[in-house]
Amino acid sequence: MIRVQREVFETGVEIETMTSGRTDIGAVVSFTGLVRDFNEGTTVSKLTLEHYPGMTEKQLEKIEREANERWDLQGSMIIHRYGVMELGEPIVLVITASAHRQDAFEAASFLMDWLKTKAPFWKQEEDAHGQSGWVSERREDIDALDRWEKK
Amino acid sequence: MIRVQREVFETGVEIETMTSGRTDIGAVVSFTGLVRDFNEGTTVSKLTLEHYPGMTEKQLEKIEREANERWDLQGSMIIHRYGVMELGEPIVLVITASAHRQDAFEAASFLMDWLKTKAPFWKQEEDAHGQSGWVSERREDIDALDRWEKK
Amino acid sequence: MTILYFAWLRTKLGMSTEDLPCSDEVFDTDSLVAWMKTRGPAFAEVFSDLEVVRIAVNQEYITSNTPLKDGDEVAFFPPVTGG
Amino acid sequence: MTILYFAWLRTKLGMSTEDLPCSDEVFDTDSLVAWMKTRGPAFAEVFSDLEVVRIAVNQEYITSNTPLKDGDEVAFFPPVTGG
Repeated sequence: MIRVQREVFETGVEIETMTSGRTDIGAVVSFTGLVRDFNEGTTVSKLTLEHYPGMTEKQLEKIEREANERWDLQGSMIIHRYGVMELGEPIVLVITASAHRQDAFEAASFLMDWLKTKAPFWKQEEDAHGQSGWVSERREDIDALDRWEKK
Repeated sequence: MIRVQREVFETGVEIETMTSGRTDIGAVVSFTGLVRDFNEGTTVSKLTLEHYPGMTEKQLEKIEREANERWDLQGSMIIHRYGVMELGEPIVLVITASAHRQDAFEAASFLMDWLKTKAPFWKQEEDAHGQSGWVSERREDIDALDRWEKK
Repeated sequence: MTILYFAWLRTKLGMSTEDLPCSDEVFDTDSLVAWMKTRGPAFAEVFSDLEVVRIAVNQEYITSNTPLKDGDEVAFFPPVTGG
Repeated sequence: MTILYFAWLRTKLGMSTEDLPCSDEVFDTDSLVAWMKTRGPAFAEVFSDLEVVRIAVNQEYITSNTPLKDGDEVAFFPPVTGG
């Protein structure tokens, strides 16, 4: 399941929704990305996320499908916010559920690496002086994705 | 922080406690292990976890310390329950917080692999007929730990 | 065709979307980009380094020249930075 | 010394803890295990395959013979299966 939304979400509520009433899930991994006050050497006071409505949903659905093909998952969820966000607020959530912990860990890590380089979102950061700038692509994110290339 | 307890815990509440009021955390990973109705080919109706009070806490503290030495973490937590548990209930929780997602993912995965082979807990499963038996060590868990051996 | 610009391409061009007809001059993504470069200094600058411009046609990434027809949605944007 | 048994060692021996003095016969973990094997069929069985018995002295795992003294806490248990 994927959701692209302006509103804040709660990681705990989403985990509860995925696992509630189920007795076949052995392992749940969640990743929550938060707005932090410091990025690549700059103080951040506010973050705005622009996205490409339509393509975003398509890409997230494709990523989620790919993870479900590669790993044995009993549930998966991606939530990504857009719009203006304050420090400490959540930006992105990935949850994976599986019978075994290794599948859940790897699939969650894969989803985040993939999303970071393929999902059409762009961050604009504002510093303490109200100066805003577009965040640059990180070399580490491209390298991280290479790990998942099928040999 | 570590906790060994009989009571059920809530993953969402624990994540909230770790991140609340903080603006320096970029990534939070949680792993929740749940009681599932099927294990190694057997139907499970109830689970009892025995532990070694004293040594359990020592081992968990040692594991947590090791993770904090290896990765750059801004927070870490391990909760492990003991006693009788119903299907679907949580058994174990690991949370890691970091500025970067890779650190949080790796540390959480390491903590779980380590805990699975070093923390003195023993599972006794009861099947639908009330027959109970001790769970055997899994070869995969020993192999999983090998990944983290320092070369 | 609908053309979309995102992030710093949008702010530099001062425009998020426009409608363009296909023509003898503009009929695939290569010819569209070539034409874009001729539209003035802002466009020339934005399309000067194609290493930092991603192209999607009908909401799918493309990495080689792709034919275009009226009704297509073409988007230009920088490498993504979400997550 | 306090001796502790956990999981199937505990259920097979029907005992979770006992107090034992150090002696000329029992003064390190090797001699303690050797003496355990002489205590009857249940003990002989439990200690027959040391591959599946873990030993902790004062709540730390040991993997080689370790001296023991009165006041020590020695635990015998199978490979762990928590998490």
